[in-house]
Amino acid sequence: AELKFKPGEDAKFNWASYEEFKKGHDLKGQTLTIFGPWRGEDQTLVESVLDYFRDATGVDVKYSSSENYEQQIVIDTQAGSPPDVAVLPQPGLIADLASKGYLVPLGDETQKWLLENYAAGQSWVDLSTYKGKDGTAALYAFPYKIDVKSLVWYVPENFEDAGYEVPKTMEDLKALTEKIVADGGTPWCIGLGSGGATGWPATDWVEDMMLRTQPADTYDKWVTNAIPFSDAAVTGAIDEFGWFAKNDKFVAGGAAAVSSSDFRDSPKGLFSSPPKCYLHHQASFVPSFFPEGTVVGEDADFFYMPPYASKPDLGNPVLGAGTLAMITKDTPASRAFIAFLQTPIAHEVWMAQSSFLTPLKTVNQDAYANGPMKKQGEILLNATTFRFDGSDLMPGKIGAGAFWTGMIDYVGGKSSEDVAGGIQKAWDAIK
Amino acid sequence: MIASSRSPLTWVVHLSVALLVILWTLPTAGLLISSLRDKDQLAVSGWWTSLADSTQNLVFRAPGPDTQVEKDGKFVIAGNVLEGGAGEVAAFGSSSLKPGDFEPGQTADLNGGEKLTVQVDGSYEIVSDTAMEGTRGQRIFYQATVPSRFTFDNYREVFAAAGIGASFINSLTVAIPSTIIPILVAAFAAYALAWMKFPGRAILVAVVVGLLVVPLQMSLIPLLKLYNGVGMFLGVPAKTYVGIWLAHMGFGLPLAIYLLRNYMVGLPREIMESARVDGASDFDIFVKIILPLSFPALASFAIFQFLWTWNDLLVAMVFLGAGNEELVLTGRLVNLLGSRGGNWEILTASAFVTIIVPLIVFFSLQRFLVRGLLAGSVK
Amino acid sequence: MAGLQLKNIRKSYGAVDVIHGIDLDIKQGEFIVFVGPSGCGKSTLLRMIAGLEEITGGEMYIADRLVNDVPPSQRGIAMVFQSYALYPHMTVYDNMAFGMRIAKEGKEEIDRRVRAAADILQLTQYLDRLPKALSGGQRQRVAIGRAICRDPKVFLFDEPLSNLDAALRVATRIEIARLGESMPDTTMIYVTHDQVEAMTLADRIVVLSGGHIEQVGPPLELYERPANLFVAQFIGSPAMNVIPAKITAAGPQTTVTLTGGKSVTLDIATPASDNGKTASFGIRPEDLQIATDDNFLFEGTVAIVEALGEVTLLYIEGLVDGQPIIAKLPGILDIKRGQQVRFTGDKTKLHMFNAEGQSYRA
Amino acid sequence: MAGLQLKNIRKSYGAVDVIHGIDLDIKQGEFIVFVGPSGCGKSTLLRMIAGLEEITGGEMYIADRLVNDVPPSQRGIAMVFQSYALYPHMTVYDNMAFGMRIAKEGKEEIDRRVRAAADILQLTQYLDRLPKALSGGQRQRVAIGRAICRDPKVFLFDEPLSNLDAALRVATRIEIARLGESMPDTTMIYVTHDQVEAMTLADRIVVLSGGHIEQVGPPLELYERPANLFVAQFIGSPAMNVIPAKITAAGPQTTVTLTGGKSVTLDIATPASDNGKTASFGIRPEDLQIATDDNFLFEGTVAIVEALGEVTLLYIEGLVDGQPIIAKLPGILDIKRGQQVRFTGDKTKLHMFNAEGQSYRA
Amino acid sequence: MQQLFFAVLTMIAGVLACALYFFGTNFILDRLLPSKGLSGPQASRNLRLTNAIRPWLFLGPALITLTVYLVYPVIESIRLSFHGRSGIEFVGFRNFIWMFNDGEFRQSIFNNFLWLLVVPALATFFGLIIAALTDRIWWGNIAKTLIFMPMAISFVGASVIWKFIYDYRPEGTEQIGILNALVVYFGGSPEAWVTLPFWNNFFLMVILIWIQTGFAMVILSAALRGIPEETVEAAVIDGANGLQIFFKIMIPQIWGTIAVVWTTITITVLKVFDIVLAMTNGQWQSQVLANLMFDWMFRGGGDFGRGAAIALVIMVLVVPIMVWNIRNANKEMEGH
Ligand SMILES: Nc1ncnc2c1ncn2[C@@H]1O[C@H](COP(=O)(O)OP(=O)(O)OP(=O)(O)O)[C@@H](O)[C@H]1O
Ligand SMILES: Nc1ncnc2c1ncn2[C@@H]1O[C@H](COP(=O)(O)OP(=O)(O)OP(=O)(O)O)[C@@H](O)[C@H]1O
Ligand SMILES: [Mg+2]
Ligand SMILES: [Mg+2]
Repeated sequence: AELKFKPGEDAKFNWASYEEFKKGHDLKGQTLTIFGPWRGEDQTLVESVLDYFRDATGVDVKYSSSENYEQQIVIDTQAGSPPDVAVLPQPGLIADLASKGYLVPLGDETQKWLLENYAAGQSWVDLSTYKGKDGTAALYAFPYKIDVKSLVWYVPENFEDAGYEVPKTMEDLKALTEKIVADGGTPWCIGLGSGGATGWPATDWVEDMMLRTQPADTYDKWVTNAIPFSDAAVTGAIDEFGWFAKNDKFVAGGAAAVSSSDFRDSPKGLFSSPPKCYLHHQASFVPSFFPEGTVVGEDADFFYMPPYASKPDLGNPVLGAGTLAMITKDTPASRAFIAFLQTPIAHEVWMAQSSFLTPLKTVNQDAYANGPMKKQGEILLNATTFRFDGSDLMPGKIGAGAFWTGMIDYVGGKSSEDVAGGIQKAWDAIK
Repeated sequence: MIASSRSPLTWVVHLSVALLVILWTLPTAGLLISSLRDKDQLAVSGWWTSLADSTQNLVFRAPGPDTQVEKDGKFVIAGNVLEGGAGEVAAFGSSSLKPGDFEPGQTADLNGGEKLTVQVDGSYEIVSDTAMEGTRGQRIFYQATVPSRFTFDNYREVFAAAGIGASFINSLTVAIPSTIIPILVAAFAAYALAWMKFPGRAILVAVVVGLLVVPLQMSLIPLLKLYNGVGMFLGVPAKTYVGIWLAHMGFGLPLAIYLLRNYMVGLPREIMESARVDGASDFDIFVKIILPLSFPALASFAIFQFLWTWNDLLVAMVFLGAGNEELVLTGRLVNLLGSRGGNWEILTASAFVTIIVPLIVFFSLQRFLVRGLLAGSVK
Repeated sequence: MAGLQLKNIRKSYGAVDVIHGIDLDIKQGEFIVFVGPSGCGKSTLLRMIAGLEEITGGEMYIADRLVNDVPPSQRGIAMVFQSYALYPHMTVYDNMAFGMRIAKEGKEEIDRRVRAAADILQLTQYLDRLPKALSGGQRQRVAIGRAICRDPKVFLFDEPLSNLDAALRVATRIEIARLGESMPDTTMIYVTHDQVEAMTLADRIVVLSGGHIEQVGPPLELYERPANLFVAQFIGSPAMNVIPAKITAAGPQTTVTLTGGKSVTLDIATPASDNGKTASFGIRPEDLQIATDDNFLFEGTVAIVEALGEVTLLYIEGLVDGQPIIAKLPGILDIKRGQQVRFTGDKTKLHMFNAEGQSYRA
Repeated sequence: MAGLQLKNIRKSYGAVDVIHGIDLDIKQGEFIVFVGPSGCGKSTLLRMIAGLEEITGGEMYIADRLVNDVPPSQRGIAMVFQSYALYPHMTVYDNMAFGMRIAKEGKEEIDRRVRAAADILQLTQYLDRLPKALSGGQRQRVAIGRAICRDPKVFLFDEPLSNLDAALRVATRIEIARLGESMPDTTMIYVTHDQVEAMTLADRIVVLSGGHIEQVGPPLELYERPANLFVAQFIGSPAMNVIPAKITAAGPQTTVTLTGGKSVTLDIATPASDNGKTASFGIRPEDLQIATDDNFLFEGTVAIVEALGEVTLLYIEGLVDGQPIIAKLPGILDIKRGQQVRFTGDKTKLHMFNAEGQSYRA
Repeated sequence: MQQLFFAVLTMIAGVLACALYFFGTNFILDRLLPSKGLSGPQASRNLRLTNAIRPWLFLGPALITLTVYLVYPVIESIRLSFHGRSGIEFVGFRNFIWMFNDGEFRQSIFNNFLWLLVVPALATFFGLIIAALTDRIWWGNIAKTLIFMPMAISFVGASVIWKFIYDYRPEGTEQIGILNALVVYFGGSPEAWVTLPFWNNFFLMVILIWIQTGFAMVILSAALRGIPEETVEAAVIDGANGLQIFFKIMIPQIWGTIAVVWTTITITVLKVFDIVLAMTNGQWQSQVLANLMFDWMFRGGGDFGRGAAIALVIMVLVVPIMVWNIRNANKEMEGH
């Protein structure tokens, strides 16, 4: 296929890394099957990256995705016909695959590379290290393509019209929330609906609140259930979320609308006339659900979900998510692919086209497609604490089940204690 | 039939059928209309509102200052908020706080000192004494009565998707044999279960009914394992069309045998005996008598099985794979929705794209659903 | 010889015996009719001959070949079913050609035979129609034509006319009679419970009852000399009148006393041992005449008069309990309900049965 | 008066006229039989009386009330269908009680009437059975019982016996005749194409053909003085023999020349204007006798002999093209196929029809 | 183009192979054990043999396929249900003990019974009504086609349709879900229908009823047409009105077909999970067994033991239907 950017042409790309990789890998005639979560536009983008791999190695790469990729990967690995490389966004699922012995360790080389080349390298290594079948931990996954979740979206012109300022602290944010209400507006659009996955946007809120009210290691204990879900630290964070979401005046449509509005529709409230809301908490991918023609940075913008001024020791924590690549079949081609992901070009090609963040320090930050992207990249690089989405780290039954359901119940009126207790019970049941 | 057919009762019948039909088609009608709407409209207003003129609160972004022209010493940006579409502006405003403060024809003062006027027909003028600066154009909020507007964009997008043609053929390659082969196999089995004498017949019938309930998901892993084993043993890929045909056949057989057997049991025995006297073997009887006479049952099962295989995604993904070459139509369309499954407008359009073939099948097979095939055979 | 021999043929469904051992010898070319009341096993017997039911016991020979285990298609038979059993999806032509096509006959041969059969049955103009476009009588003719085409050694009919209306029934009956004559080498076996059909068609009638043969013989023999009460009442319509009687003088001539009290002397011999025993006295409705003198057999009140134009049926009550005596008198009579009438009968046409129902005449 | 008046009743299905304007006056308590060939509109007419078909034109009165738009259940009628139309899922009792239950009759009243009807029809012991456990005759009796329970003013029967076998048909016919007598105030309308039923049951027969009435009258009148060729051939079985003839001498006595060449003089008056015209000469099979002298009507070859015991049917060919002349002679005759026979006939029983088929006698 | 060619070729090959099997085996059987032309005991022995073998030739492919694709997985499920999450370690009845103590399972059982009570009944009921009514009107066929249409819509499409119907927007804003729009139009306040515990079950059932009514209608309409017209007319003369005729005369006569439709829909209900998955994923107390099983099987790597245990419960629920069908089959076969 035609390469998206001609090698050597645009100076913002690190072509040297590409040429070097090309020299080291000649795997003509081999095939590589990759199974990943990217579909639609994302699929076109990932293919454009894969073209460089094809071009460099001569490997026949087959990328596929599926709506039910979660079940598909379970079925495929269990039945003994996994793809060569799997890319998944859920560490919980990866842990499960690793523990069943379906993944191939990436080796110390890679671990060292991550430590050296990724910003906050250790946290990435920790994220990618799982227990294998024999119980020994090893690096099984390679983080690639990161989303920042601690973002609050707004329409600058609406702020201008009403004379609001971007808050710098959580206290400011709460004050702004109340001020908007006092002005007769509605501050927030929150939508938890996502079909079968309804509830997940709330988990991001809770995680962000956890990082802003508790130290990072409490967060880590929480996601591993070293402290119970019903711990006061957790219910506190939940109630912080509740402060925003359970107040009829604070949310467009009232609290009842929260769990039933679709997360894809709720940002549209920012843009309506008159605006249904002024603020929306969502990850970096959300612009795909903005009305057509919305220019991020101008028509809409975001700010970092601010920390509490009252808790300065917690610094600027950042919540993120991302996809991790794993070798499910140990072939030269799949090894080469992991090596390819270590080249800056594998990141830059995607960065230059669309929403793609990377903690890789060696990439040229100018390669980001636009200003807001670069700004997000900076949030990522400036994070004092980076934590991966907690619900993705929890076992699937919790992080993609009880936690979701619990948050729905919480928004529906249950107390945080009841909800957290229930989730903890579910967790106990799967131990 | 009944002498009182003129009575008001027939009106009750007409009305209640009409009511039921409306109830049943209304959801689909909504989908059809939605699929013809603009994607941003989809999530903000009900589909029924698009049928009539509607009053909407809209935002228009005027072009940036780079388009201003100097006229009579004033800098002017002019245009039409309705962008050539029909409609009438009822009110307008310049601030998100007060989107409808001004009547058409009035003039609003903007923050930068410019003056904004919007006319009923949508034409606007931003006039400034000094040259305007910045990169972004002014937002004009307006309330307009716009007539219904439809677009084929959603369909265009679906049809333009890469590989959609190949997926279409893939789907057919999966669905047609997956419909025909089980019918053949099930018809033979149903005939044996209905008309041939052998021990254990009743038990087998019951087992078939019992197997109707086996959840498909249970079978996926054991079967894929088996496929991989067989594939390895024979040195062929595990995921092939033959594999998915057999899988669809396996999952469809219980219903096929149940329906067909129930039908065949009701065929007149004399016809088969007559054929036997005429020298026909079981095979002849089956092919020349039973099959043609079972058309209604075969056709109804064919419709059901075709619908199921055509609309299936899970089985195709597992037994055929999700790669570009072997992706079926449903898979392709679902992938169009993007990683996070937004784009309802594509869903709406693709729902109607996928429905076309099943409806053709339904219509072409419907004529076999007629009753009275046995007319004239006995008495 | 292409006849049929049935030797002690039996049939049971599970524990239920339906046919109790039938011995029958049918000559080639004979037209045999099975009659008997509903459920007596006629169809079952016919279907055993056709090979559609397994034979539980005994031996069956067709053209001297043991056929117990031979499949239907190889027995050289053709069968016409009570319900026609046409192939509804095939044209008349294809219906008739089906058997030959299965047998892989040549195209021309098939065409020749179908057209010949269609000709005989006047079906030529309907050859391209589907069965549903035919009237009942035409359908039955197609069923017969299909059988003819097989050119069978033995032709089996199971109540072929019972679904037709009266007029068609007569017409088709005549056609079948003609058919029997036009194929002198073909054995015909015909099941019916209509005794008119039996009488008009049969060379020999086999009267069945409860899985047994009651009597075998040419129609008129059965009519004139029924072997027992069952046959006597089954053959002839309306049925023979039977009056309980007592033998008052046995011997070469017998005198009996009827329930009514009258005594009759008949030219029928009875063994002396039966003297004083009960017996049944029988006389056919058509053998009764109105007595003009005192020499009458019995007397009764007319309950119903049915004037059919050519004949009149009188139902006389008050003689035998529950059941009227029926008289069939020619022409149109001027007799009214409630009238008293006296009857006499042709002495040579009287019947006598012993207590077991066996005829004294046979 | 609870009779029926039909005034110019018409029926069309779309463009097809099925009933062309029927005028009929039926007295209360009469037993009327509609006969006619298949498709002539008997059922349609009956169903219009029942209210199951809309009346396209004309007026219908039941008990002097215009009923054109009265629903079936309020016309005071009951109907027995050809196919019984029993409710297969209900017991005999429930079948009979259904109508009364719908009408919300009291439990005891229902029970009384069902048991009374069952009694009349000897169904008492079957009351708890489902229809499928009954024989054909019993089913038909249930259908009749169901009608009786409705205690109708008008009783409608649509070929109630045509699905029964011969023996049952006779027995049930007699039962219906009894029924008619036991309900003298109830009008009976009975459809059949079996002329024996028509003859035996009817007070008056209505002969229909192609949606018209051909003749109305008591059975024997139709038999003896058919108004036209159609009625002549329809009433009587086998049908009247009709021989084309030519009137050679018209007048109070008429001489005709038969196709065979023979001339006959009949006691029938013909207008002089018809002299020389073609006509049809008719004689019933049962009115033919074998001529012992030279004074015969015609002569022919015996094609088929059907000996029924009581009578013998001779099919004589060679006289009229295509169709045999049938003679019905009493008793058993010693006549063989191929034999030449001569026939004569009772002069008083001869019929003559003009070129349009109208009888000269009427 | 090439793919099209390949597709057509494989299709023909597949169908031919299947036809060839039936033809070939029968041909070979007749060749190996000829009965034509032969006579005497040899022929009859051959005949008996072929008659004993032939049913199995006819049944063969079906039996093999059923065994491989359904029976074998069932056995595997039974094995798995006694094993741990990855199907390796034996755990005895622990999965079942867990299951019956699990609140969600009990919730699912309860919901499933609701579904089993409501969906087959209503789908059959509407199917019946529509089948009966459309027979009387000239545009009946059009009506039937429209009502059948939901069956042809892919599940993805169906779930969008119903999301649009149940969509909830806060009070005061414009409703884009037609249900809430109607409620608001008549002065009520909008509800988030699928989130109302207990009642949401019924809103989900409506979807399945909407789909399955077409199935019931097609099959019942054929059965209704088979009712002898005379019994209806007899009832008219007996004075029954339309409703009485329908309920007392027509329905009892097609009871057998109603039972078949009911059975099929009941089994569909037992297996239904995609509606629940797409609309609520079992949240707001709307979980059903099939979705619960799916959840345990695949969510987050899957627990095959528990998934299989739940699957077994689903299969056990069908046993009464099986028994009923055995009885029916036996009854029918008495006539054959
Ligand atoms: N499959 C069967 N199982 C048990 N009994 C049977 C079976 N088939 C027939 N019978 C019984 O065998 C007897 C004879 O039946 P068959 O059909 O031969 O009677 P038929 O003389 O032909 O009567 P019809 O005149 O009514 O046709 C009947 O009593 C019937 O109940
Ligand atoms: N629904 C209909 N549409 C058109 N023609 C019809 C319809 N029903 C009956 N006919 C025609 O009306 C005529 C009279 O039919 P009808 O059933 O009354 O005949 P019938 O005298 O009862 O005949 P049979 O003795 O066969 O019962 C027939 O020619 C028939 O084809
Ligand atoms: Mg029989
Ligand atoms: Mg009729």
